[in-house]
Amino acid sequence: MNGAWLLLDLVLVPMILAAALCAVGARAQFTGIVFYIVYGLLLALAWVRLGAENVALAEAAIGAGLTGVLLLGALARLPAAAPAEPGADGSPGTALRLAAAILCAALALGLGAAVLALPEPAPGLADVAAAHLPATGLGNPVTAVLLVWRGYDTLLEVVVLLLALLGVWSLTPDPLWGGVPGPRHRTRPEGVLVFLGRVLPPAGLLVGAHVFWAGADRPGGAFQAGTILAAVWLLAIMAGLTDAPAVRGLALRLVLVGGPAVFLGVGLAGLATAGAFLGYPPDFVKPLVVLVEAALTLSIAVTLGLLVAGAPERPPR
Amino acid sequence: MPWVVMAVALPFAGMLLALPLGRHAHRLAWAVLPSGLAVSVLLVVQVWRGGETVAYAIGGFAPPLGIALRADGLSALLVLTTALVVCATGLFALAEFRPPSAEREARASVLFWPLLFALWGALNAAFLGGDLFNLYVALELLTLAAVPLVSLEGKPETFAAALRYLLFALLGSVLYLVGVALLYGAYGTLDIALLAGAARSEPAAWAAGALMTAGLLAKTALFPLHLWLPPAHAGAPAAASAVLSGLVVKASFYLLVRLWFDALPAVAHPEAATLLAALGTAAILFGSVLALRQERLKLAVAYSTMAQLGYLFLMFPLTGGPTEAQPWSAGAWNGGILHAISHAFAKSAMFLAAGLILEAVGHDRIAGLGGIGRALPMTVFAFGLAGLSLMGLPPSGGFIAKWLLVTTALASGQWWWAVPMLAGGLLAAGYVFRVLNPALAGADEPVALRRPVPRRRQAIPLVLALLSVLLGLLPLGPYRLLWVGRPTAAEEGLG
Amino acid sequence: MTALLPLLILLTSLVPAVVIFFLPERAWRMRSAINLAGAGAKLGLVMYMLDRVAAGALYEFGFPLVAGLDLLLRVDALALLFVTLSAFLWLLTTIFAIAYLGHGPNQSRFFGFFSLCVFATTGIALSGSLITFFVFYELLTLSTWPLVVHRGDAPSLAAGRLYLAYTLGGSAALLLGILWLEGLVGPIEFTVHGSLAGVDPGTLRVCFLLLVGGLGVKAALVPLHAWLPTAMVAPAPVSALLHAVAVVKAGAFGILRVVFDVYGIGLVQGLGLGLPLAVAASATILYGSLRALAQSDIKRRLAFSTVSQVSYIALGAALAGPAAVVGGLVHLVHQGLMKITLFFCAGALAETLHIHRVEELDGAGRRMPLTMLAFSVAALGMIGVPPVAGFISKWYLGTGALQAGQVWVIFVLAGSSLLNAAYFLPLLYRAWFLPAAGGAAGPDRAAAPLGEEAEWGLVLPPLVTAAAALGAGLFAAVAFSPLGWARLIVARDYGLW
Amino acid sequence: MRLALDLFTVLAVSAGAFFFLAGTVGLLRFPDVLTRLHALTKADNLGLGLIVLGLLPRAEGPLAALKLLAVWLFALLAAATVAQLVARVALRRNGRSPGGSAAG
Amino acid sequence: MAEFLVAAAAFLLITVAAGLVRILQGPTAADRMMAAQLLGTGGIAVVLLLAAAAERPAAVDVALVLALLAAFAAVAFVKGATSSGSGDPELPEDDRG
Amino acid sequence: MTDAATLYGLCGAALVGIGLYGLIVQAPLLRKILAFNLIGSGVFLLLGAIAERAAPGRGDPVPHALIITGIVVALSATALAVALLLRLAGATGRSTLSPEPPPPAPGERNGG
Repeated sequence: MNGAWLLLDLVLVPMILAAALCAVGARAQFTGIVFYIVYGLLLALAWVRLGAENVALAEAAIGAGLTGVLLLGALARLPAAAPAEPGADGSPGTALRLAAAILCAALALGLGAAVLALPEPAPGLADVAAAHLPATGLGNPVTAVLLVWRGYDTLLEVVVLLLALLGVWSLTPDPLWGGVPGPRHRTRPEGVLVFLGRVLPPAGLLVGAHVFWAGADRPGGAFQAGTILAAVWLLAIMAGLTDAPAVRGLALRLVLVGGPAVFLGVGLAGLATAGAFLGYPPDFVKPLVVLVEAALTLSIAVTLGLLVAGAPERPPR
Repeated sequence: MPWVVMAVALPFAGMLLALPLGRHAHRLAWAVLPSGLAVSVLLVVQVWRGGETVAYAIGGFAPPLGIALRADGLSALLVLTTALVVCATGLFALAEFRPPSAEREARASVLFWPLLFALWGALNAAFLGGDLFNLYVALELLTLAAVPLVSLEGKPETFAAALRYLLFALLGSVLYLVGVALLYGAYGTLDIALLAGAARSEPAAWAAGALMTAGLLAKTALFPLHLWLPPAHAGAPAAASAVLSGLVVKASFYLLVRLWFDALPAVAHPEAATLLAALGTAAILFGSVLALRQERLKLAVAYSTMAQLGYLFLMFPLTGGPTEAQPWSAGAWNGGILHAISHAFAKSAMFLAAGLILEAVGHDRIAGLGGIGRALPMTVFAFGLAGLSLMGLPPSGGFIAKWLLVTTALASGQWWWAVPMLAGGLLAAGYVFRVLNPALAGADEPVALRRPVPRRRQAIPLVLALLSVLLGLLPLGPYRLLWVGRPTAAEEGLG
Repeated sequence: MTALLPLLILLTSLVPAVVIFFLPERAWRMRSAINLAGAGAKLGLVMYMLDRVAAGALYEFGFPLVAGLDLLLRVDALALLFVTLSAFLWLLTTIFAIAYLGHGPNQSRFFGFFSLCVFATTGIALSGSLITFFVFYELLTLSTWPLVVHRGDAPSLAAGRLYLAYTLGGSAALLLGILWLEGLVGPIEFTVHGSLAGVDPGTLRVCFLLLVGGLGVKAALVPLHAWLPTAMVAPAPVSALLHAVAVVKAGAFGILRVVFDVYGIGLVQGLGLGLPLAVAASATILYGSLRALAQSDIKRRLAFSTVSQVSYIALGAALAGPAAVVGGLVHLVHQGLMKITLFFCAGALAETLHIHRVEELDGAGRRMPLTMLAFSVAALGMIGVPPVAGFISKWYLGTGALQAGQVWVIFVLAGSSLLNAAYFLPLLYRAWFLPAAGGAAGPDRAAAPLGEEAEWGLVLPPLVTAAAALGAGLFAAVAFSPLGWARLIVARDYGLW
Repeated sequence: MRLALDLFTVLAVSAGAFFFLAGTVGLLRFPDVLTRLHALTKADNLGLGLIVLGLLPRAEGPLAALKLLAVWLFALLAAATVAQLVARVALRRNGRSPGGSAAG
Repeated sequence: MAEFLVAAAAFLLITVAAGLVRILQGPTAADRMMAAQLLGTGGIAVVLLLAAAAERPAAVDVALVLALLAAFAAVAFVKGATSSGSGDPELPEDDRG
Repeated sequence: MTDAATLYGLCGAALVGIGLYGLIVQAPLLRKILAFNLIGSGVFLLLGAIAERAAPGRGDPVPHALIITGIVVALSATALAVALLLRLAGATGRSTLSPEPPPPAPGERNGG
């Protein structure tokens, strides 16, 4: 058993490192980004290998999906730069590169040494979590961590997400404020893109719903589901089947703040019902978690989609 | 009522409300600012009355599984400082960030408010958080609220500044996160109090401490990681600069203090503390000289932030030491914190004053500010008062802080730290008076104001500057508050 | 209530300062009234305390800032000596300044800082500990600066820069010295007259150098004096303030406190610090006089004269003999009275006759007899002609030098007096004995009740101070004369006499 | 029965792996973009199909089996459309890289 | 059996690893994109194999998501390759060359 | 299994080094952003390894949750950085930060 797994590890880890090295070192930016997409995929494999399906789902959807699209889209829209010559565009010369390489190697080695020096037996909270899990009524301990025990982290995190969107919007040129993000996509009516845009979103909706629903008891959850929904939404936009919404819309804004607001509201209600902020009354943990997750999924999906779509660049309709 | 929770939840609730409110967002300020201030005051009262750290397990789940919020004297004091500065800045910004017309909403006036509220919430989350990972999220929250503020005016040169800031901040937080991971790997907990009991001097803890420190230094813009700060803080709108320079950089410094004095005092090494202080010294001298050479007011003020942050790091080698050498307790620790607070007031006052000048005159070239003292006497006076604190001259908060730091340095035999501190004061005088000098120039250089500035707005920086001065006259209150829940390492020293 | 008296004295100038800052520019009467009320109230309080302290009372008021840093106000006899001087002169300077500035610009700012300046000076005088002294000392630096640059023209701004560069540098040295000493022995109060026994002598010498060096900037000890003549560009009341009431005096007073109360006279002598200080003071005396001789601008000549005269105070402290100490102390007051007279007169001359240079003085005595009378009395006092006050100071200093066995000091005093005569007598000669160069003055002036004299507000103050200088010399033997008070201090508080 | 199913899995998975190998060889060896595209899409979709087929007997229930099939379907769909679109880009642009960055 | 599946997964990984070389070499952007696509499909297969081997059915969801979004990056690439960045390579006017 | 955890932990450490190198050395901002993501995922891998060490086979759920939070935060930051970069490029034509940036001139304000 161990032998085969070891073989797999010995293939996977060098591949990850090679992809990372190429992503950083490739001469053309495009190549680097393709390597990065592959790297995301390989990481998802690593997460599966490490038995972290929750993470693997997130990595598959975000690392290999959204981030890659974000970077590719950005590259396509950047002005054509001259081929990067070291030193010509402010990149450091050889000596500096060498120094940086030495520094980073030292850092990596030091970090590696620290990893090797981590104590045995390894401390952790797996047992504590397992002991407390039944009280929540949830089956997925990661969801329990995310929404119950460390719900505060997650609350802040969704605010981070919303804030990033506000940041992206803040880059709108003033006359276009309230407008529509991204270009209007055109496609050949009966073309392949339209076909893809017709088929994948319903499937994505299904998968997203599945991942969301499974999240309470098995790997999955609001973030993963939200990401999937965002991805297929973007696909539909890119296929020209729908357009991004204008940033001005009140409904849109309500959807955006809805998730965090419901979460915060439930948290504050916890002060009264459970005696603690972000606490849940004992018999209602699971329904409340599902409620919060549902609101979050929607908000996250819209937020992520708009994040990737970028700042408004068309005047409001 | 758990005021610790409300201090975080209220600003975020404000942020969530502000977005759908759109062009009416500025009206929300009248609700969020006073209630947030009230919550902060109540928190301070609670800590003061109780005389011990207020701990709150979120959701009722105790660490290590859950997350605890903790408010000791230091956090409460910083929360109050934050509330005061944010409220002043918010009032100041009301004139700047309101919709230009009744029907249409404008970008900056819609976004400023949620960003400000989020920044406030993030600061409070950082000051009250008791969990290292949660603090990471709070730091990111802070960054993502601060960066858009830098480029809120949409001037092209601020995009580069904002991006540079973002990259430095992201690098900082990711390095911090590496440390968090290692600490969890080594001790199985992220709670600061639990870590304090568990952490030992061993490789994983060293690596974690070093990486987290490096990351936080990048966020605090300690020399030589300061490159991002001046353009970002100088380019932002005045109200944003005030909060960024006065408060945001303090949050990462605060976490550094928490890390070393609360979580990992056993790991700290005297040489590391010396290194930090040496960098701080370099920042004082280098930043001050650069501030002296700036042609533009806001840049000079921004470089001064870089210099003033340097003082904070002197507290690392100076805390503790033989107690018989100093008749008071934890002088350097209190000095460092008081410096952080008085600088928060002073620097926000300075940026607001600079913003008013820029707004009124239309430029901020120092050489072209002759006679501005006649046109905007209150503003220039506020600038001068705030300068008092930066110079560390009595009777300001900066003086008391510097007095505590220098006395400790001399009493513990580390006199070499005293010299740069005093030199930094002189250099600060140089850059403050470089501005005040032409400002008081006579009538032969009349300044034409592009638009009059109402006294109401001029009063805001003045109040902030007065706060930084009053801190020097009434430091006993903050001083006693600092006592509450003070880490032992603050008295016994690091390492 | 009596414990709050020191605080009350401070408030008599702080409250006017704050109120005046917020007065609109046009509220001329209100401003003047507040100013005069504050000054009058202060003088009244001081008079009351003079009486009480003479009877042995001691007022103290403490205010803890942080552990190890208390703001401590103490009214002892030495403090009262300085406070009385500044309160008295403040009142006169205020009258003079109101008249001098008329309805010029930025008056709220000017009088606000003016009062703040006096507040700081009072604080310096009443300081009961070294760190309190420093706090007020810095406040003085800061509140004086806007006055120096008041005119806002290029020379004023340059003078302001120079002033700050010198004084803030001095403050840094002073602060370092204070903190160093306090790091060794804890907070230093002025009550114990020296508590540094047991500290390593080398450290003590270095700290003494830092302290006196820092204070020497304001006291204009050569070579730290360059700011003072440059600052003459400021308006005349400010010069009066700088030279006679506040700044220079604060430096000199600080040196007295350091020698008497921080180190103690015995320790200063024991460390061998007295002689170098005496030499430095003597050098300043001679150098200042020589430079004064070379100035043709009246105010600059007076400024260098200050450099010279103030060092008498330090000299007295350094010589340590009881008579010399009395001489130094009493000169604090005498020099103030005489020098403020001179500056008032110079200001009045410049304001009404536009006389700035020595050669323009011809015939001024006939055109402005009252002003020139006051000027003459003060100038003769400076030279040391009896019975004006200056003579008393020099007499005691000389006696003290002999007591201390420092015969060379006599030569310094004599040389200085000769030089004083050399640069003052020509002025008097020109004013009284030479005819006016430019013919008669304008008709409007001639018809005025005072002739060509300035208005009352400019004439009365110098007359009063000149009279005071004369009186201080004539009635030196009276208990409440400056001399009597100085002897009280030396005898009662320091047990030297 | 169990042995037979295992054997089936082994055979199918091995066959699938072989097709992947073939696809890779094609990707590396074929001379130009379009032929490489051809080799690739055909081979690896077949490979994935065979692997899914091989894993079907090990699925826990009909729903899990359906999921496996869905995976294959999605992959097929993606491969087909992507091949089509990328081929068009390649045809039109004769090998110039997009995004302004030069190939290399 | 699990060993076989894992070994097969490892073998698959090695084969698709060759795709990395193609991404590096190019020469055209289409080549790189297609190689990434190959890696994607291979990755899905590997995930399925690992899910079966470790008997963690949840991992199949990962494969499902990977497969669902397999075309996502390529569509973005294709979009970016059109002249406006928002067109369709199947529309004649969107040829950037 | 512990060996695997160590292996992936070391891999994470190496990724942090690689990413940091890219962040320092590469001038184009898009590549810096990419490099930042590499560092981030290196840290996540490290956390994953730690989770695996703590509970071999099933994984410690706490680090897993932290990773998910971290991934979302990293994506948020990346999106903001990319948007800033696009705006910078649109306004100035630059897609790098030249070593000595001209100081921003807070001159004429053109209204919020």
